[in-house]
Order: sequence, then C-alpha cells, then structure tokens
Amino acid sequence: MESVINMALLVFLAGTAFAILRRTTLFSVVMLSGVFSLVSAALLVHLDAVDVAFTEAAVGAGVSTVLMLSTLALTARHEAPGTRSRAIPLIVVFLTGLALVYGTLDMPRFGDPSAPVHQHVAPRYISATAHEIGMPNIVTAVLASYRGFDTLGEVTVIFTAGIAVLLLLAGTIREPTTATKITAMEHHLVLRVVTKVLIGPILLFALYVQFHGDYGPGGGFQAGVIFAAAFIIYALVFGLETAGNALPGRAVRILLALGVLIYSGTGVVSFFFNKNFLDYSVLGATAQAGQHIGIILVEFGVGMTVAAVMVSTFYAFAGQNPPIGDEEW
Amino acid sequence: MISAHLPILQVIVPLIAAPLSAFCRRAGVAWYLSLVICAVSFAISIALLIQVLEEGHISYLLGSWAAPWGIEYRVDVVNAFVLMIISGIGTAVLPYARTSIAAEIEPHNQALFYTAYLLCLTGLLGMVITGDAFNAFVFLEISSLSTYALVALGAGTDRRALSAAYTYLVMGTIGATFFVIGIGLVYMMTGTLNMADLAARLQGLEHNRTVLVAFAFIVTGIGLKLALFPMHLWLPNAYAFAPSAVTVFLAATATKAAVYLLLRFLFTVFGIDYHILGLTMTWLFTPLALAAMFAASTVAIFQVELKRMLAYSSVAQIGYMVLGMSFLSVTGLTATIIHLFNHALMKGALFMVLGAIVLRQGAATFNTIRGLGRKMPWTMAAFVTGGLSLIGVPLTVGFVSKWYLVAAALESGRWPLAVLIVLSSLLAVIYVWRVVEAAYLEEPPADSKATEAPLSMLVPTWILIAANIYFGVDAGLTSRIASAGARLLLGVAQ
Amino acid sequence: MEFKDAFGLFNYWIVIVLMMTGLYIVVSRGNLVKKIVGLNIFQTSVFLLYISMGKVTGGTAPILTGKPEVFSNPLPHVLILTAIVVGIATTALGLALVVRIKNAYNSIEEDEIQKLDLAAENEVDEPGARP
Amino acid sequence: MSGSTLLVLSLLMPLAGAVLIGLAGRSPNLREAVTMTTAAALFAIVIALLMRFNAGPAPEVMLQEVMPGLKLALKIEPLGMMFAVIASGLWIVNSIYSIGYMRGNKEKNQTRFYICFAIAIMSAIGVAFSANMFTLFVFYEVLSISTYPLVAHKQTPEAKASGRTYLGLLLGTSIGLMMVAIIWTWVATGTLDFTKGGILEGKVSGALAPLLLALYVCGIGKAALMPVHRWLPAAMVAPTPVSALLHAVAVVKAGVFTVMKVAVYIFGVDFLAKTGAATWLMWLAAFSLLAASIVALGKSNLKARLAYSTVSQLSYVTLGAALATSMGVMGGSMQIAMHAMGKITLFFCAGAIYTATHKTEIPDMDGLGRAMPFTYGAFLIGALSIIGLPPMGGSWSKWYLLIATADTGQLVMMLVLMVSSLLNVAYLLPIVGRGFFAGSDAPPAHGAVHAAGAAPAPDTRLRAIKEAPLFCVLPPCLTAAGCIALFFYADSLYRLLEPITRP
Amino acid sequence: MIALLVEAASWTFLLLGAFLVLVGALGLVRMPDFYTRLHPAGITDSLGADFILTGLVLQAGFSLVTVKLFLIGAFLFFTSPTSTHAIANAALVAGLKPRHAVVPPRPPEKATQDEEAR
Repeated sequence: MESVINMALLVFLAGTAFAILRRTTLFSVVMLSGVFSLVSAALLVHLDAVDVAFTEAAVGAGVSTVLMLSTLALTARHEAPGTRSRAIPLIVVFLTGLALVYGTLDMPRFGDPSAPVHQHVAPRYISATAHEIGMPNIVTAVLASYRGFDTLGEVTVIFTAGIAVLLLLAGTIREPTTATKITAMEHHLVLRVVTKVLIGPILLFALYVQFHGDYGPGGGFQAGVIFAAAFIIYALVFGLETAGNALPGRAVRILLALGVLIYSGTGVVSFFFNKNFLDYSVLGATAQAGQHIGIILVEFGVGMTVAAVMVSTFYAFAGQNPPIGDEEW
Repeated sequence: MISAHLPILQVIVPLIAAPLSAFCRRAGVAWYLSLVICAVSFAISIALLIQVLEEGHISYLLGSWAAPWGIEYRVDVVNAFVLMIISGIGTAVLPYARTSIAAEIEPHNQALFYTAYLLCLTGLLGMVITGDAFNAFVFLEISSLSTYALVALGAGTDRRALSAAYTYLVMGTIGATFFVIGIGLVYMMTGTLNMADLAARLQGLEHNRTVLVAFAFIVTGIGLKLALFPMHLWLPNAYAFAPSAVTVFLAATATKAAVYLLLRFLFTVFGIDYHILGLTMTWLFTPLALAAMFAASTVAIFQVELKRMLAYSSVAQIGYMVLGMSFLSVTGLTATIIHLFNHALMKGALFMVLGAIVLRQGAATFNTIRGLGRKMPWTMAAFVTGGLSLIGVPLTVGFVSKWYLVAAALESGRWPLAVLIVLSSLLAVIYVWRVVEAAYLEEPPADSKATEAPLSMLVPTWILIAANIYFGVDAGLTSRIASAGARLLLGVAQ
Repeated sequence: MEFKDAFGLFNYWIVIVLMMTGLYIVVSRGNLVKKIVGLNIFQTSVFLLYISMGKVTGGTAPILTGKPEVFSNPLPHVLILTAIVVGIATTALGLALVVRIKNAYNSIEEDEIQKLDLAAENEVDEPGARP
Repeated sequence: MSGSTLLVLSLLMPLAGAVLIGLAGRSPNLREAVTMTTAAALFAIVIALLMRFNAGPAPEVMLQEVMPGLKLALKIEPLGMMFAVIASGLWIVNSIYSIGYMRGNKEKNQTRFYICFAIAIMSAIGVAFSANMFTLFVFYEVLSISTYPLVAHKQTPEAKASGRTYLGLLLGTSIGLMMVAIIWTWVATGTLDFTKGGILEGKVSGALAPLLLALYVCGIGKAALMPVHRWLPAAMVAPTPVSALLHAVAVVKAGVFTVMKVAVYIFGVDFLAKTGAATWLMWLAAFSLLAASIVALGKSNLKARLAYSTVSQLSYVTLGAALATSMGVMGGSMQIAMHAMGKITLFFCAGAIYTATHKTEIPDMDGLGRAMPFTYGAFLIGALSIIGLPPMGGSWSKWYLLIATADTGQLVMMLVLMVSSLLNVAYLLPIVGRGFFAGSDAPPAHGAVHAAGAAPAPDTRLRAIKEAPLFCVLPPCLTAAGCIALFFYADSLYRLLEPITRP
Repeated sequence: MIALLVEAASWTFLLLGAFLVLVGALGLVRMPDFYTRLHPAGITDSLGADFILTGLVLQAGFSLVTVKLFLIGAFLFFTSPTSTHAIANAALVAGLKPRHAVVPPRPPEKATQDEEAR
C-alpha cells in the first residue's frame, strides 16, 4: 500500500513538472512551482522526512512563491517564444539522464533496510541520541550537535543571501513616501480584519515551532520562515510603510547579523573551557544539559537570522517601484 | 591554547567578522575591520603551514564528536599551502581594494561590499580546509553566492556585469548540484561523508556502477566550478565586468580552491588506483587541458578589452594545472600544486595593474593604454614583469611552473606534450607583447591626463610582483612544499 | 531485472526524470524567471533522491518515542535541511538579479539581452551604458 | 679580492652602471662619462680575472639555488674567458663609437639606449661565466629582452615590426626548443653543470642524441643558423652601434658561444664523434655558409650585406663544433674572436659612412674611398680579416678549420671553406675597390655639406664630403689595428683555448 | 464495541470528506468561468476539510493531536473564506466580468453587446 501512494505522488510530481515546462504564462508557472513544492512536501512526509517536509512546504510553497510573484510584479508576465534550437539541450539532458539511470543499476533497492547507508554512520545516531543528547527528535540532534558545523554553514549561506539581496536591491528601494499609502488595501476591509486576527496565532505558532524542534518536527529554520510570513502578510495588507514602523529595515539588518553571531558565539564559548568548537557539553551542569542549552541557543540563532533574511528580502523586493500600477493585479 | 584550535579559527575568524562588518555603517570602518581580519587569517594559515610541515597532518574534531559521526577538519601539506595562498591574496587585495572600490561601486553598497568579501573568503577557506564532503559543498555554496553578488556589483560601471553574474549563477548552481548528486551517490554506497572514511570504504567498490557515475558527476560539477575548457563560458564575462578588486581576488583564489577540491576528490577520496582514474586522465583531462591552453590563448590574442584577455589567459592557465594533474606522476602533481601558487601571484599582480588603469582611464582597452608606459611608469613596469612571468621567462615564478610541467611531460615519455606546453606559452608572448608595444612604443593621445596610480594601489601590486620574482629566484621553499604535497596525494613514501 | 527489482528502482527513475525536466527547463528556456523555476525543480528533485535513499520500509520518522521501532535514516534529512536553505538562497539571489537586469535592460529574455550587449559592444568599445 | 667576489663584481658593475646611467639621464656628458668608466672598470675586472685564471684554479661562485638541484652559479673556463674579454673590450670601443654616432645623428631617448646597452653587456658576461646550462639560459633570456628596446629604438612602424620578428623568433626558439632541450637533459641526467667530456655519456641513447642536438642548436636562435636566421637582417633597421653590438660584441657571439659550450661541455667532443650525432649539423652549417654568402652578394644595402655575411661567418663556428675534433673546436673558438674584431670594424665604417654622407646603398658609394681614406682603410683591413688573408687574425681560425676538415677526412667541407672564402672576397672587396678607384662622374647624393676639406680629390663634388667626426673614425681604426695584432698574438689565444681541446 | 462504533464513524467521515473533495475537484474542471469555479473550490476548502478533520479527531481520541486538529480547523475556518474573498475581489477589481451575469431586465441586444465587450 505504501509504495502505491509513493508512486501516485511521484507521477503527480512528474505531471506538474511537465506542466511547468509547457506553460508560457509566468504567473501559472509560479503557481505550478508552488504546487510542485507542496506535493513534494507531501511525498517527503510519506518518506518519513517530517522535518524536511515542514521546511519544504514553508520554503518551497511559501517564501519562494512570494518572492517569485513579487519578481513578476516587477518584470514581465509572459515568456517570449524560444527561438533557439531545442536539439542540444535535449541531447545534454538525455545523456545526463542516461548516466544517472546507469548509476541506479547497482543502487540498493528503495527502502531496503540492509543498504550500506543504514549500516555505517546512522545507527550510532539512532542509538546514541537518547543518552548523549537526550532529545527525541534525532534529526534536530544531528542537525544542531553532531553535524552542528553544517548548520552554521547553513546559517552563513542564508546570511550571504540576505547580504547579497541587500547589495543588489538596496540601491533602488524608493523612499516610503505617502504615495505608498495607496498600496495599503484600505478597501480590502475583510482582509484587514482577518489579518489582524491571524497574525497573533501565526507568531505564536512560530515560537512554538522554534522551541518544539527538540521533540517533534520543527526547529529554527521553519520557525524563522513562519515568523517572516507573519510580517510579510502584515506588510502586504497594511502597506510597506506601516510594516516598516513595526520592524524597521535597520533593525532587520541588525537581527540578520545577530543570529549568526549567536550561533558562532555559542561555539566560541567552548574554547574557554578548552574544548573543541561547538562542543555544547560545557554549557550546562551535565554534558546532556549542556547539549540541550546549546541546541536551543543555536536554533534560536538560526531562527533569528532566517526570519531577518526573509523579511529584509521581502522589503527589498516590495520596496522597488513597480512599473505597473497596483490595479493591474 | 590558541594553537590547538588553529584549524577552526582559520574559518571562524572571517565568519564572525562578516556579520560584525555588516554592522558598520561607514565603508572605512568595514574596510579596516576586514583588513585586520584578513591579516589575522593569513597569520593563522602560516602558523598552520609550519605546524603541518612538522607534524604531517592535523585533525580537528568539531563538537568533539569522533570522525565519521561528527565533522572533522583534516589539514595536511596540500590544503595548508592552498589556505596560505587564499588568505595571502585576500590580505594583499584589501589595501588595493579601498581606492579601487571607492571609484567603481555605488557609495551605498561599499560598506556591505566588505561583508560579501569576507563571506567569500570564509567560503573558500572553509571549502579547502574541511575533511567532510558535504561540508565542502556548503562552504562552496557560501563562496559562490558571495561571488555572484560581488560580480553583480560591477553594474556600477557596466550593466553587462548583471547578465554575466546571472549566467555565472546558473552555471555555478548546476555545477554545485552535480557535485551534490555525486556526493549523494557516493554516500549511498558507503554510508559515510568523511573523506578519509570514504576513501577507505570505496576500496571495495572498484567496479560498482553507482560509484562510477558518482565519480563522473563530481568531476563534472567541480569542472564547471573550475571553468575547465568546455565549461568555461561564464568566466570571461564574469572576470571582465566584475569590479577590478573583485577580479583580482577571484582570479587568484576562486579557481585555485576548485582545483584543490578536484585534487582532493580525485587522489584522496577515489585514490590513484581507481581503475577509471587513469582512463579519465589520459582520454579526458589531457585533451581538454590542451584544448584549453590553445583555444583560450588564441582567443585571448584577439580581445580588445584587457580584463577579458587576461580572463581567457586564466582559462588557459587552468588548462596547465589540469594537464599537470593528468600525468599521474609526482613531478606532474608538483607542477599543478606549485602552479596554484604561481598563477595566484601572476594573475593577482596583472589584474591589479588593470585595476589601476581602469581607475585612471575609465576602462582598460587597447586604445586607453596607448603610450601609458611614460604616463604610468610604475604600473606598466609591473605589467611587463607580470607578463614576463606569465610567459615563463627564467627568474620568474612562471618559469618554475613551466619547468616542472615540461619535466613531468618528458618523464612520462610523451615529449610531444612538452613541445605543446611550450608552444602554448609562446601564444602568451603574443598577447602580452601586444600590450607592451601599445603601452611603450606608441605616443599617448595628446589630451590624455593619466597620472601614476595612487600609492595604495601601487604598493600591493609591487608586493605581488616582488613575490613573483622572489619565488622565481628562490623556489626552494615552494617546490619543497609542492613535492611533499604531491607525494602525499599519490600516497608515495615521503 | 525481474519485476520486484525494477519496481524497487522505479522510485529513483522517476526522481531522475524530474531532475532532467528541471535541467531541461534551465538549459533550453531563455526566460530568466523560467530558468530559476527550472533550477528550483532540479534541486528539489535532488532532495527527493537523498530522502528516498534514507527511507526504510516499515520505518517511521526518526523521533524517539520510547518504544523500540524501526527508524528511517536521519542523516539525509539533516543534509537536505541544509540543501533547502542553499536552494532558497540561490533563488532569492537569482530573482534579485532578474529584477536588476529588468531595470538595466528592460527585458528578461536572454536573447534580447545578448542582442543589446552585442549592439553596445560594436557601437563603440566604451563600457555599456549606465544602468 | 678573491676570485668569486671578482666574478660577482663583473656582473654587478654593468648593472650598477645601468642604474647610474638612468640617474644621470639629464646631463648627457655625465651619462657618457659613466658609460665609459663602467666599460673601463669592467674590462679591468675581466683582465684581473684572466690573470687569476691563468695563475691558479678557476674561480667559481654559487649565487642562488633556485630549485632543488638547479643553481645559479658562475665558473670560469677558457671559452667563457675569451668571450668575456671580447665582450668587455669591444664594449669600450663601442661606447666611444656610439657617443659619436648618437650625437652625430641626434637620436632620441639615448638614456634608454645606454641603459639597455649596459644590461645587454651584463647578460653577455653572465652567459660567458655561467657554470651550468640553467644559468646560461637565464642570462640568454635577459640578453634577448634587454636588446629588444635597442632594435625597436626608432619606434617607426618598420622598427616595431622588426622588433616583433626579433623578439618573436628569439623568445620563440629559446622557450620553444631550447628550454625543452634543457629540461630533457635535466630529466635524463639529473644535472646541468658544464663538465669536460660532456654529461650525456650513457644517459641519452645514440639514436636520440641527434634529436637533442637539433633541439639545442635550433633552439639557440642567436646562432642565426639558416632556418632561424630571419631576425638578424630584420634587426638592421636599428642604429649602427646596436648592429655592431648585435653582430660583433654580444648577441650573435652569445649564440655561437652557447652552441660551442653545448657541443663541448654538454655532449662532449668524443660523444659527438662516437654517435655521429652532429653530421646533419655539419651539412646544415655548410649549406647556411654558402647560401648566406650568395644572398649577401645580391644585397645592395651595405648593412644588409654585412648582416648576411655575419650569418655565413657564424656558420663557420657551428661547422667547427659539428666536425667534432679538437682542431675543429679550436678553429671554431678562434673564429668567434677573429670574426668579432673584423665584423665590428666593418660595421663601424658603415656607420661612419652613414653619419658622414647618409648613404646606405653600395652603388652610391663610388669614389668615397678617396674622400674618407681612414674609414675605407679600416674597412679594407676588416674585410681582409673576414676573408682570412694572412696578415689578419681571421686567417688563423680558417687555418685550424681547414686542418680539422683534413683530420676528419671531410674533403667536401674543405671545398666548402675554400668556396666560401672566395665568396667573401666577391662581396667585400668590390666595396673597397669602388670606394678608391671608381672616380665616377655621377653627382654625389646631397651629402651633409661640410666646409671644403683639404681632400686632394680633383673633383669639387667629392671635395664636399669629409671624414665622419673623430669619435666615429677612431674606433674602426683601433679595431683594425686589433685585427692585425690578433694575427701576431694568436699564440696566446691558442694557449688559452688549448685545455678545452684535450679530452 | 464503542471502539468499533467510533472507528466506523471516523471512516464514514473520512470517506464523506474524500468524496466531497473529489466533487470539488470535478467542479473546478467542469465549471465554465472563474467566478463559478470559486464555488467548488469553496466546497473542498470548507466542508471537505472539516469532514476529514473530524474523521481524524475520532481516530486520534483524547490526546494532544486532537487539540492540534481543532487548531487547524479553526485556522482553516478563518483563512479559506478570506482567501476566496480576496481572489474574487482581485478578479473583480482587475475587470473580469462574470460570463452569464444576471442583468436586470433590459433589451436583449445590450446583453449580446456585453458578450462582445468582454
């Protein structure tokens, strides 16, 4: 039964991908890519990767669709018909695909428990997490402690993206004058009321996800994205300027940097106890307590940076002066 | 206490400095902070190199978790040497960048420029020092993302920097994704991500088709990042339209880190006796390297813009490094490793000269450098010396690399290759001398008000030129390190 | 390759098809936004490859519940959490570049941009017009 | 002062001179004085080294180890000593001459000229004293690059074009072929030091030896062997002191000197004889000898004719090396010295004629001999020395070469030498003849009209032409006297070179 | 016994919810124009989801999961009608006229004009 659901979702995904390939109106392409992410999130849940599914849904369906739509608002609607010959790309793609299929021939079968992947490094994580870190969610344990440095790299990557977008778009952000007031959708009464109602729970849910990461799916990254989603809705409905009063650009830039500093700061602390970098055992009374404190701190850093990057990116995109009037939406 | 944590400090110092520099409002403060940080990281890399030369190799467990479970930093002679190159060039570029950036980038971006610069440095250092395959991918992405942003900053002077950055982003991401697919397949067959552990567990999987495809994907992925010949289309535009200081830093370090990564995966992870390695070397790398050397140099001859000309010459020089690798001999690998260092010095100095010309003349093309020999004597003298080093005239670093490369070709018995190597360096004579002739033997336009480059740019240029000559005259140290690294990679007894 | 074997790999083959569709969109289409969507698909399908290699039949999500159970492999999940971040970072940067290219060239089609570049190059060898 | 400090000083002196010339660029007289003193000082150092070399063990010094096993080192051996003496000696004469010529023709950027000149001489001395092939290659390259600004001195389009061919060919052959040969030797033998009797014995198989020799000889572009000689006539566009330097003092001499050192110290005379690796070279040298002389016959431009004559005279040295006998080596080495003295005289005279009358084509020079007796007298002596008639030094080198052909039984080669001497007569003596005896009535070209000199010529037109300024006439007479002196003191030269012929 | 009853009830709810979602999907495909499609989208959003949620609540019994399911229900209760409203509003503002607009009685040729105008 399991594999049937698997196959169905995969075939559905393939269908969406081909649809994206064929469509020329960019608006539907973006929507389809949102669908693609959601369905892959569903598939990931089915493959027992709950954390990844959560992130994929939050990022794939949420943030990237928002960014793409705001790019469309600033650029063009339709894709010009391609003039270039399709032969070379087809050959390249076909050969790569063939090589990959050739590569799958010696792979362990899907879901085969005796595959080398499950024999060598993973068993220790599963068995040792209980007593070494004492945290039910093994993925968060591995993410924040065993391979904590990878996550520091991840935070730095998202920090780089934030800085890069600021570098590229900060120059052309127009000053929030009274003109921007019209974009606040006064006449959307229903939206304004519902948003006011929803923003509270969304922020609450974000904090829940942030600290629930140790026990169930969740963690710094997902929390950050949800936190940013709250501010994006607020900015969309109540206008960039009012959102700017709530969370000003300067504050976002400080939060951006602070998250990374918190994360690397936690790592540096262990130097003074003569332990290697990112060794949390020194932080608490016992080694296990230290791990808990360390992971919470680290996840907090991740959450802060991710939220700040998403908000600052949205501010940068929304701040550009759109060539088309707002009515054309 | 500090010396125990040197490997991680090498990456953490610039990593922490990047957010700190994001706090600075004024470019001056950010520049000063980055200069101090780069100097510190250069000092760390030298200390590491000395420590490694004594002890062989250093292993640093992150989070004190044992090797295959946690992430491990393995520093040996090869990557200590590359670390020193990257942080050394990073330190040399900064004093140069202050004036060059002030002229080429919009004022509001200048403070954040240094943050992106530090992130790029962190990415490169992290990529080179790590002993974990996936960690290398993460830091490869950090350096690539900041590089795309840095290249796009060239839009201050020329809008083509944007399309160049976009093409670079697309090809770079495809390369990185190929690399991740390769790592994924190798992880699937061995279950571990630590490079040393991977090497041990791959021994048994000689004729496994998945490992073979993984090898192909990893090589293609890094090849794209490396701008190996057929996949180099993004490099000329990216280097030509990026701000000059960025081109200096990228030309001298970015491709080096990618070459190091290729060396590390080919010789440490898959190992010298991996049956496909020999075949790929003779039938794929050698022809591609030769094609790179000849095609890129010939195209360089016909360029009007000097930065693009030197960019094509960089593609040719990468061909030399890959050719050195393809001999699978100690001398060949020594040639590749020493050319990493020599090429960084050569290209760093040459691009710095072009940056000075761009500062004074607005652009570095054949009609803006006419008669500059008299107007900007020191800058053009630096160009001549750098050009001679590029050609491979004795008493310069270029000669040392050519010497080892030709010796490797002759040792492997394929003497026609030796002649081809030398012929392609003659192509370099043509395009270097076109510039020298335009600069010295032609009269400057009457109204040209070019004056000598400012001291803050001349001093770093001449430091690199002096290094070019010093390591050309006394190549004892560099060749000792390079041959130790080569023997280590090939697993030959020290 | 009897049916049971082929069926076991079928999962990976479809993931490969997804990857190739993504790559094809990137390589063949000229529209800059479409390329980024293609890049997104290519990367998401790589994530699916990693996760499907970590799945154990009959296993549950790697969350300890006290009861001894068969867990799927947590390591690919960690790797993919990082890879997703890399994916979104690249998308954000790519889209920012597309916006800047639109401002500078007033087009987001690769062929038109190349035509404008060539025109600028032949007209005079001065650097391109200011954005 | 010990031998090694003298050696280092011999390199540093011209370098210091170049720097001082650069500093003294403002006032020409001070600059000229610096050049002269540096030249004189260098000559004194070289003579002191000669004394020390004859007296005790050969001085040597290791400057720097560039790569493990590759050292920049200097060591004196007979060939190098001779070449150094010629180079430093002729530099003095050439400096005097170039002062006269440069002032006479009011050339531009002379400071650059003297700086490059000093660096060129330094590299020539470096080539002379190098202890191993690597050091020689280093100074060889410095010589090529430092003489490029001299060739492209006038900065006219054809000067640039000839500069391009000059540098392209020299750098092309040196990096293209010679470097490969050097690295091949290094890979095969593990050392590059010049050792008597050669280092290739048993390391390079008999079959590969000719290929290695081909790489070496064609790689040494400066020896102007036929296929790679194009750069020499192209360099004629340079001012005459540069052509003098190129042809007599430094560049070509460095070329053939390197060929001789490779033949004697890398391959070893008996290794060459045993493997017969040099037979092809012998035929190539013979062909180059004759072809260059025939082309020289056809040239009406005086400097072009002298250039091709140089190409053929150099092939004598290569022939001497290719004969692979002790007499051949002796003849070749002597030819280096004799040709230097003879050819520099001819060039000085050509320069003097150009300064005085701005004539370059031989047909226009009829009757000039009577107007410029000293120049043409020196020209005659120089020509005789080149042809190899007894009262001049040139005869000794031809004599030993003939003995060498007899030793090896190469009668064809003997015939070639005879024919070549006849050809030399054919293209050199008519110039002198027309100068003195052809009182042609053709109106002289508009020469620089000087005050009516006391020239006894009956024709008023000829009386208008007078000798070139003193500084341009004195040096050729000195070198002409040198040719004659070499004939009588050839014995000391023989004793200096004799050790290299003994195995 | 009770468990069997609860099980059957949850299954009926789940199946009913699934059927409604299927109806909604079919509706989306069959409906002629934009505004009419909003109705089936509403079906899947409100009724379909609620039935499935109650089915799951019955499955989960009294535990933390039930609380979460109720929270999801509340969240959906707020968001789905608002999103439908927002989309309809945007379409109207953008000038998309419903195809078979019920127009107060006026001469027939006017209606056809509307036809061409759109």
